[in-house]
Amino acid sequence: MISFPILTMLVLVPTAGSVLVAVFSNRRPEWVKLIAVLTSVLTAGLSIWVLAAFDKSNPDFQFVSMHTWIKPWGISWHLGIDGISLFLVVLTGVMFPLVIAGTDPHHDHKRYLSWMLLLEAGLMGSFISLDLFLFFVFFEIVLVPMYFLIAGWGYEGRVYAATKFFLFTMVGSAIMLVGIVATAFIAKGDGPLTFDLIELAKADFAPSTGRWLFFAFAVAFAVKVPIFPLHTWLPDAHTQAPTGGSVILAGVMLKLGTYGLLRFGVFLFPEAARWSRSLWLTLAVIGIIYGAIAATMQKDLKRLVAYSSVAHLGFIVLGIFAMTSQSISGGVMQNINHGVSTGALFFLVGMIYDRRHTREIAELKGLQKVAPIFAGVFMVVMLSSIGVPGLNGFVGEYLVLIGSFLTARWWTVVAATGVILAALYLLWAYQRVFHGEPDEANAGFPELKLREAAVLLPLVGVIVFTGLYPKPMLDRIEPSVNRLIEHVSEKTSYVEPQPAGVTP
Amino acid sequence: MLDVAWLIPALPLAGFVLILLFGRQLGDPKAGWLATLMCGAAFVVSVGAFFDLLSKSAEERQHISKVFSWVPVGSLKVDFSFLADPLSITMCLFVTGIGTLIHLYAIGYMHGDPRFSKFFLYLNLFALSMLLLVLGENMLVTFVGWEGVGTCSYLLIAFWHERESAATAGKKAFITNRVGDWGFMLAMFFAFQATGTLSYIGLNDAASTMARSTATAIALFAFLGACGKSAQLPLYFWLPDAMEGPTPVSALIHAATMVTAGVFLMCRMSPILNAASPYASTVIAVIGAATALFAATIAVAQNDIKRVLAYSTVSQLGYMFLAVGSGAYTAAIFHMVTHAFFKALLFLGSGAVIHGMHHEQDMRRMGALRKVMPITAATFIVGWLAIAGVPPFAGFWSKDDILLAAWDKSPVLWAVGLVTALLTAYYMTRQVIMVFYGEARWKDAHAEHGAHGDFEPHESPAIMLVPLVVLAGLSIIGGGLNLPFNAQTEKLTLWLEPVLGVHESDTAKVPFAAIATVAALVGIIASIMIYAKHRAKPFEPKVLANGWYYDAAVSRFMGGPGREAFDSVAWYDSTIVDGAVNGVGRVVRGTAQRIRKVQSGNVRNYAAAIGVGVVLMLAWFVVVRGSR
Amino acid sequence: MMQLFVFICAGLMILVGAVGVITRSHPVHAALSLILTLFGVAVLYIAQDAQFLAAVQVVVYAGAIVVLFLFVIMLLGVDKIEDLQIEPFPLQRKMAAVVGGGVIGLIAFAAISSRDNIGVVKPPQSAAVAAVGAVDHDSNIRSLARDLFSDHVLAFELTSVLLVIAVVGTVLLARRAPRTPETPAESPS
Amino acid sequence: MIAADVPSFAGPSVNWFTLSPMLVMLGAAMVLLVLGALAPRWPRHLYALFTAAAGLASTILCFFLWDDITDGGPSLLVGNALRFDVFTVFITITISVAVVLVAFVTDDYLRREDLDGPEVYALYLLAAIGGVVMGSANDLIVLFLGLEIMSIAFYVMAASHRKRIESQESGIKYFILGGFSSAFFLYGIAMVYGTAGSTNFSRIVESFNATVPAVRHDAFILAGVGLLIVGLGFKTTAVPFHYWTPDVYEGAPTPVTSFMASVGKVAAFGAMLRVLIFALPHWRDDYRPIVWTIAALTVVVGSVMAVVQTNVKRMLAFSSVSHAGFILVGVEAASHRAGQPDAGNGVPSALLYLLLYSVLVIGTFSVVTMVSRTGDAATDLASFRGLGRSHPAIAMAMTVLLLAQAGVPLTSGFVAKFGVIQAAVEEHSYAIAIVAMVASVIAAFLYLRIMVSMWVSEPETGDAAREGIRVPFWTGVTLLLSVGFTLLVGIYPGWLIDATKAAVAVR
Amino acid sequence: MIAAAMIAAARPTSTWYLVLAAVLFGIGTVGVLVRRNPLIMLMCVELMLNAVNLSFVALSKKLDDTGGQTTVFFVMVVAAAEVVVGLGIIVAILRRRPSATADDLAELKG
Repeated sequence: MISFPILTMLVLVPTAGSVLVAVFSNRRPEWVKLIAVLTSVLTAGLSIWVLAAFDKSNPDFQFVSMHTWIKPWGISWHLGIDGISLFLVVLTGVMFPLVIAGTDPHHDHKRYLSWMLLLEAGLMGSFISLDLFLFFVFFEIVLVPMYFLIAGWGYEGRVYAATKFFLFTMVGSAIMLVGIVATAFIAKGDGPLTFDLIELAKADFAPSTGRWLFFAFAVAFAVKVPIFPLHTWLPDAHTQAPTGGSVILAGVMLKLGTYGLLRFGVFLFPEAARWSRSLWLTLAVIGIIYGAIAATMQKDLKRLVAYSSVAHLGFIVLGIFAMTSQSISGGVMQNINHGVSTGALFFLVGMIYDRRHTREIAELKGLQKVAPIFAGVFMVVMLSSIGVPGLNGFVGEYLVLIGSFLTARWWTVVAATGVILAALYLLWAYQRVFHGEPDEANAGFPELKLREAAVLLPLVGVIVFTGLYPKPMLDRIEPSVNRLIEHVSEKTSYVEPQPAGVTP
Repeated sequence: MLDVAWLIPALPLAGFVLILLFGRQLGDPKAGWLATLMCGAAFVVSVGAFFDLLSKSAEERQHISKVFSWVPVGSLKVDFSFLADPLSITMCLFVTGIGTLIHLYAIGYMHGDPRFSKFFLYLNLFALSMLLLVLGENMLVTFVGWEGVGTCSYLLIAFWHERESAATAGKKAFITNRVGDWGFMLAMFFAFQATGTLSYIGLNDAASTMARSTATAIALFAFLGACGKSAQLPLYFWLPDAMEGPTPVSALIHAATMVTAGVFLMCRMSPILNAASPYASTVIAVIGAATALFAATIAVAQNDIKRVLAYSTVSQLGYMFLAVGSGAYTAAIFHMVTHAFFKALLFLGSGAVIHGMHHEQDMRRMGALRKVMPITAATFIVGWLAIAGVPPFAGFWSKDDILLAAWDKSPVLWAVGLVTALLTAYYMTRQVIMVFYGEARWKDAHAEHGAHGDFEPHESPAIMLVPLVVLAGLSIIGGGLNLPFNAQTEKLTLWLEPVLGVHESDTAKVPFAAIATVAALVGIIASIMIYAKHRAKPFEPKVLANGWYYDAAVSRFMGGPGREAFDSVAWYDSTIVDGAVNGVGRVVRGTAQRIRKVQSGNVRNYAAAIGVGVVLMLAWFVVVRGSR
Repeated sequence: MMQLFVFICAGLMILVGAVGVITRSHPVHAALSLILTLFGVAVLYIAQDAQFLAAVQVVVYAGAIVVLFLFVIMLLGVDKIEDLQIEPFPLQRKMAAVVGGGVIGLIAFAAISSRDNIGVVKPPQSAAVAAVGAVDHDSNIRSLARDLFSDHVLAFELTSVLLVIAVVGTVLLARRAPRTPETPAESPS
Repeated sequence: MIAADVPSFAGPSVNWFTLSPMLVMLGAAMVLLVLGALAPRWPRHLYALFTAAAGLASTILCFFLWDDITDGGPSLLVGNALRFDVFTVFITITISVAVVLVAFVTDDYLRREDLDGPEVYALYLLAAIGGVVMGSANDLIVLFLGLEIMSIAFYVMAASHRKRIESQESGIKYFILGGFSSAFFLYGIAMVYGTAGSTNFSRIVESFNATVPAVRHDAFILAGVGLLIVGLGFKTTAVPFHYWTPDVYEGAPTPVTSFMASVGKVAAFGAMLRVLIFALPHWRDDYRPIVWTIAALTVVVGSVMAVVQTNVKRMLAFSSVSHAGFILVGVEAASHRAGQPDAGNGVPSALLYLLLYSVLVIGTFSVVTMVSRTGDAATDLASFRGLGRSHPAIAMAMTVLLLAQAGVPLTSGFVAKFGVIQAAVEEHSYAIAIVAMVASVIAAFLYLRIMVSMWVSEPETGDAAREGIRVPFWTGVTLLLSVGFTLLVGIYPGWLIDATKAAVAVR
Repeated sequence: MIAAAMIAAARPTSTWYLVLAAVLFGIGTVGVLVRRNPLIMLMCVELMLNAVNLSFVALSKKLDDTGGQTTVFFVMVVAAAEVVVGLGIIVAILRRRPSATADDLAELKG
C-alpha cells in the first residue's frame, strides 16, 4: 500500500485531460491531439505502475483509497484493486493511448478526444470502485461519451445504433439501481446505511430476497456482456461505431458486464448465483454457439467480429458460473485476451475500411497478395481469436473449459464445439477477404503503414507473450479468484470440486 | 545431450525467428539453407539424445526437462516441459531426419517461387510444432504442437492462396482437424477430472487403477482427435485435397510426419488404451481396417499422381491404427517409420516428376518417363516395391507385423488387411506403369497444356535427387530396424519396450509372411496384366474415382442443409430477437399515438377526463374505503 | 313547517336556475337563470342564520358578478345563440351524464350515510367568538367579524393580495398591444 | 350598539420577522406596480433586477429564519394559520431562487418580444407569495387562498403574450380547468370541515386523534380527502388531471412556462405534502393506494407521451409530468410514515427533487427561450438542429441539463431520482420504484432526441438560417448558474441532503 | 291532519342542504362539460362554487361554528377575482376572434 492515491489519479487524470481538451482552443488541433495523447499515455503509465507495484501474494484489495462522499447516504469514494480488476485496469490504460493515437475521427477531433478521455475515466472508475453507488455512477456515466462517440462519429445507421445501445443498457441499470438501493437497505438492518461493497458482502440475505436482488443486478450486467437474448444492441453498436469506439466497446466496455457479474453478482449473492447457475450456463452456451453461427453468416466484416464477441463472452460467463478456480481465472483472463485480440481485429477492420470504404466481405478479395504483412498481422490476431495454442486466446478459453468441465460437464462439452465454429467463421471470412486473386478494386490496397504497425505491434506482442507465458498473469489473478470462491463456500454449501487424486 | 533436449525444438524455433526477421534479405536460396541447417542441427541433437538414452538401462530411459511452469491454476499444474524417452526420441529422429531431407529437396523444388523464404518460415514453424508434439511431457504441450502442425498445414496447403482450390483445401483441412481437436480437448478434460494431471507419466500410472468407462472415454475422444489428424474415417476427406499444397509439404506433412501424429498419440497413451480395452481398441482396430480398405479401393481409380499417393497414405495410416487397435504399438511405430521412408520417397519422386513435367499431375499425360528421368524412376520403383510389401523391402516387414497382430485380434481384420495389401500392390503398380512405362503420352499432350514451346521432361537438379537416393536407401534397409527372426533382431521392439510394452504372440510368423507376399505379388501381376499387357480392361468405376462420393456428400450437406440452418439462425437473430426489441419501441410509440388522441386540445374533453377521474376517486374513497 | 316550505321553494329556485344555466342556448338567458340560482342560495343562507352572507351574496354575486357577465356579453356582442342540439364529440354528453350522475350520487350517498358523524366533533369555540352570546340577534355579523379578524386574519389579508392580482391581471390583459400590428390570428380552427 | 358591553378584542399576535420573506416580495410587487404607473420611462431591465433583488433578499432572510428554527424550534404563526418550520423555509428558498432566475430570463424575453410593463414581475412576486403560503399553510382555507393567488396569477401570465393567440388559448384553457378543479378542491375542504369541525390542520389532527374509528372512516370526510387529492393532483400535473399541462406549457410565454414548471410544482407539492402528510395522517392507508396509482400513471404516461412529441416545449411539458410522477413516488413513500415521529425519507426526497428540478427546468427553458427566437414560435425540434455547431456552449449547457433530467449520474437529476427511489425502497415499495426507473428510461429517449438534433443533425435552412440566436447576458447568467448548480449538486450533494432531512427532523 | 303533523315534523336537516348542494354542484359540473361558450362555462363554475358555499353554510350551522361562514366569505372574494380575470382573458380572446367557442380554441393539442 502506498500513500500516493494512484487509483484516484487513474480517474482524475483522464477527466482533467478531457476538460482540458474541451476548453482548449479549437484553432490548434495538433495541440489538442498532443494533450489527449499525453494524458492517455500518462494514465497508461499509472496503470502500468499499479501493475508493477501490485503485490501478487495478497488476494485482498490493494491501493485502497477511502473518503466519505455523501455522508447522509453512507456513500464513500472507495477505490481498490485486486487480481480480478487489475488487468482490466491495465487493459483500459493501454488501449486508450492506442485508440487515441491510432484512430482518426474524420471531423471534430476536439470533441472526439474529449469524449474519449471522459470515457476512459468512467471505465477506470467502474473497474476500481468498491462502493455500489460509486460503481453505478461510473457504470452509467460511461454511457454518455460512448453514446456521443457512436452517434457523432459513427457510420450510416449511427443514431439508431447509439440510441439502442443507450436505452438498452439504461433499462438494465435502471433495474440495477433499485437493486442496489434495496440491497443497501435490506443489509442495513439497524446499523447505518452503507453502499460499501465489502460491508454489504458480509450481510446474509434470505434466499428469496437474495435471488431477487441478484437478478436486479444480473439483468444490467447481462445486457452489458451481452448474454443471449439481450445481445441485439451489440452488433449495431459495434458496426456503426467509429473504429476507436468499436475497439473500446469490444475491448474494454463489454468487460464491465462480466466483471460486474463476478464482483457484484457472485460476490454479493453467492447463494442466488449458485441457485441460478444452470440458467446462466445454458444462456452462456447458447451464446457461444448462437453467436458463432450468426457470425458465420454475416456479410459485414465488422458485424462478423461483433458477433464473435457474443460467442467469446459466452465462454467467460460459462467460466464465472462454473465457479472453479480454473474456470473463473480463465474467465478473468479471457476478459483481457478478448479485449486485446478483438480490439486488434476492430483496428484492422477499421484500417480496411479506411482504405476501401466498405466493410462488405463480398467487396474485398485477395488482399494477402497485395498486402502480405497486413494479412500476416490479421492472420495472427485471427488465430488468437480462434484460440490456437501458443496465442493468448487459447489459454483463457482452455482454462474456462477445463475448469467448467469439473462442475458443468455437458455444458462444457457443447461449449467446446464453439472452438470448431470459431475456426469456421473466421477462416471463411479470411479466405474471402485475403485469399484469391485481387480484383482491380483491391489491387491498389496499400500495405500496413508505420503508424498502424506501431498501434498493432504492442497488441500482437501481448497476444504472443500471454499465449506463451501466461503464468505472471495467472499468479496475480488466481489468489483473488480463490478468495472469491472461499467467500462463496462460506456463504453457501458449495465446495469447489477437485479432480480425483488431488487433495484440496 | 538429454539435458539439452529442449534444443531439439529450439533450433527450428531459432530458424523460424531468423527467417521471420531476415527472410526477405536472405531470400532464395539462403533462407532455405538456413532452415535446412536448423532442422539438420535438430537431427544431430536428437541423435545425441538417442545415444544418451541408449547408454542408460532400460528403466531409466526417461528424462524430463522442464522449461518453465506454464499454466498453474489451482489443482491444474501444467509445466512446459519435454519428455525424452525412446518413443519421443524415435519420433524426433525420423521427424528431423526426414524433415531435413525434405527441406533440402524443397530448396530445389521451390526455387524461383516469389514467396520462397516464407515457405521455409512455415516449414521451420512446422518442424517446431511437430517436435513439441512428440516431445511434450503432457497432453497440453502435445496439444500446442498438435494445433501448431494443424495451423502450419493450413498455411502450407493454402501456400498458393491465389488458387481458390488451394485456399479452400487449407480451410477444409484446418476445420476438419478442429473437429478432431474438440475430441482431443475433451479427452484432456476427462483425463484431468479423472486423475488431476495431464502429464503422460501421471496418466499412464493412473491408468492401471482407472475405471474402464473413464479410460474408454479418454481413449475414444483422443482417438477422435487422432482421426482428425491422421485422416481416418470419418474425417479423412481433407487429406486428398491437401495435395493442393507444394509437393514437399505433401511429403513432409501429409505423408511422413504430421498425419502420423494420431498414431503417436495413441501409442503415447497406450496404457490408457489397454485399460480401456476391449471396447476402445476394437473400435480403433475396426476403423483402422475399414479406412485402410476404403482408401485403397479409392486409390485404384485415381489419375492424379499425387491423389493416388494421398489415398494410399490414408490407407497405410489405417494400417497403423489397425496395429494400435490390435495392441501392437511397436508394429504401428515400425510401420510409421518405414512408411515415412517410402511414402516420403514416393511423394518426392512424384514431385520430381511433376517438376519435370512442368506441373503436370495427370498420370494419363505421362508414361515412359524412366528414359528421361532415370534416377527418379529408379528411386520411385524402390518405393513402389517397399510399399507393395515385396521382401526384403522395408514395407514388407512392418506390414507383416501388423497383419500378424491383426490375426491375433481377429481373422476378419487380418483378411481386410490382406485384401488391402493386395490392392496396395495393385494400384501402386498401376501408378508406376502409367508414369514410367508404356508409351510417352506427353509427347502429343504438350500442345494443350500451358508449357512453353515443345517441352521435354527433364531430370531434377541434384539437390532434389540426393534426398531421393537417401530415402530409397532407407526404404530398402528400413526393415532392419525390427527383423522378426529372434528377440535380438527385434531392435525397435526392445528399444520401445519400456514405453509401449511388447505384444507377444505365439502365432507362427512364416506362413503369414508367405501369404502376404503372395497377395502382394498377385496384385502386382494383375496390375501388369491390365495396364502393361492390356490383357483386360482397366477396372476404374466412377464411384471409386469419386471416392465413393463421400466427400461430395459431405460438401453438399455443408453447402445445402447446413448452410440453410445457419442462415435461418441469422434470420432468427435479425428478425425475431432484434424484432422483439424494436417491437417494444414500436409498441410504446403506438400507445402514445393512441393516447395523443385524448389530448385533443379541447377544454371540454379535458374537463370530462378530469371529471371521470373525480368519479373514480370518489368511488374509491366512498364506496371502497368508506364502507368500513 | 316554515323551514320546509322555504327549503322547497328555494331549492326549486336553485335547481331551476341551475338547469336553466346549462340549458338556455342564449347567453343572456343563462345569465338570468344564474341570478335565479344565486337568489335561491341567498334565501337558504338566511334560513341557516347566515344573514350577512345572504346580503353579500345578493350584492356581490347577483349585483356585481352577473352584471359583469351581462356587460361582457353585450360589450362583445357574443350573444349569439349556441345550438345545443349538436354536440361535436359523441362521447362528451355521455361522459357528462356519467360524471354528473357519479358526482351527485356519490357525494349525496356520502352525505346521507354519514349524517350522524357530521357535527360529532364540535370545534372548540375560539375565545373571541365565544365572547359573543349565541342568543344575540345580530351576533352573526359580530362573531363573523371577530372570527375574521382573529383566526382568519391572515386569510383576510391574503384576499387583498388576490384582489391586487385581479386588478393587475386585468390591466395587463386589457392593455392593447402597442404599435406593432397584431399578427393576423386567422389560424384554421 | 355601543362598544361598552363588547369585550376587549385582541387580534392574534404577529411575529413580523418570520413573515419577512413574504412581506419583502409583497412590498417589491407594490413598488413595481407603483413605479410602472408613475415612472413609465424607468429603464426596463431595472424591473427585472429589482425583482431578482427581492427574491434574493427573501432567500437571504430565509437563512436567518432557518437559524431561528434550529435554535427555537418550529412554531405556528398568525392565529395558527401558518406553519413556521424548516419545511416552510425550504419551500420559500426554492421559490425565491426560482423567482430570481426566472426574472433574469424574463427581462431579455420581454425586450425581445417587445412586451412591456412591470406587471409580469409583480405577478411573479405575488404568485410566489401564493406559493409560499401553500407550502407553509396550516389551514385549508389559507392553503386554498394561496392556491388561488398563485393560480390566478398563472392564468394571467399564461395569457400575457398578446401577440400569440396560442398564449391566450393556453390562458383560457388553464383558467377554465383551473376553476373547475379548484371547485372540487374547495368542496373537499367543505367536507373535511364538516366532519372535523375545523379547517385548521392542528385541530383536524387533534380532533381525529380523539374520535372513534367509525368517524374516521366516515364516507363524507373520505370523499373530502378524495376531492382534495383531485385539486392538488391538478396543480401537480398528476395523471389523469394533467391534460392542461402540455397545452399551457406550450402556449404560455417560455419564461412563464419555466416559472409554472418550477414554482407551480414546488408550491403544489408543498401543499400536497402539507395536506396529506401533515393534516390527514389518519387516512394514509386510504389514500396511499391512490397516490401509488397516480404516481405510476404519471411517470409512465408522461414519459410515453413525451416520446412522440415534435415540439420541444411540449416534450418538456410531458417530461415535467413524468418528473411529477417521480415526486409522487416520494410522496407515496412519505405517506407510509404520515403522522409518525420518524418521517422517513419520503418528504426530504420530495423536497430535494423539487429544488433540483426547479433549477433544472428553469435552465432548460432558458435555452428554449433563446432558441425560440422572436415571436417565441421556433420551439419545434427542427429549430434545435445544428445548435452544437453554431453555439457549442449553449448546446453543451443544454446537454448537461437534459442529461440531468434523464437522471445521469454526477448531475443533480440523478441525486434527485436516487433520493426518491431510496425513499420508496426504504418503505418496500419496490414495484413503484422499478416502474419509475423504467419509465425514466423511456423518457431518456426524448432527451436523446433533442441532443441528437443539437449535435448530430445538420442545421436546417429555414428560420434558423434567417434569424440567428441571440444570447442575452442575463439569460446566459441564468443558464450558467443552473448548469453550475446542477453539476455541483450532482458531484457533491451531501449538504443539500442534510438540509432536506432537517426539514422533517423537527416537527 | 296526520299528514300535516308529519309535514310539520319534517324539518329540513343539514343533510337535506348537503344533498341539494351536491345536486347543484353536479349540475354545474355537467354544465362545464356540455357548454361551449366560455362565458357560460364560467357561470357553471360559479354554480359549483355556490354549491360549495351552500354546504359550508349548512355545515357551519350544524357545527354551530362561524368558521364556515367566514370561509364562504373568502370564497366569494375568490370567485369575484376569478370572474374578473376570467372575463379579462375571454375579452382579450374574443376581441380577436369574436364568437370563438371553447371548441374553436384547440390549436394546442397532441
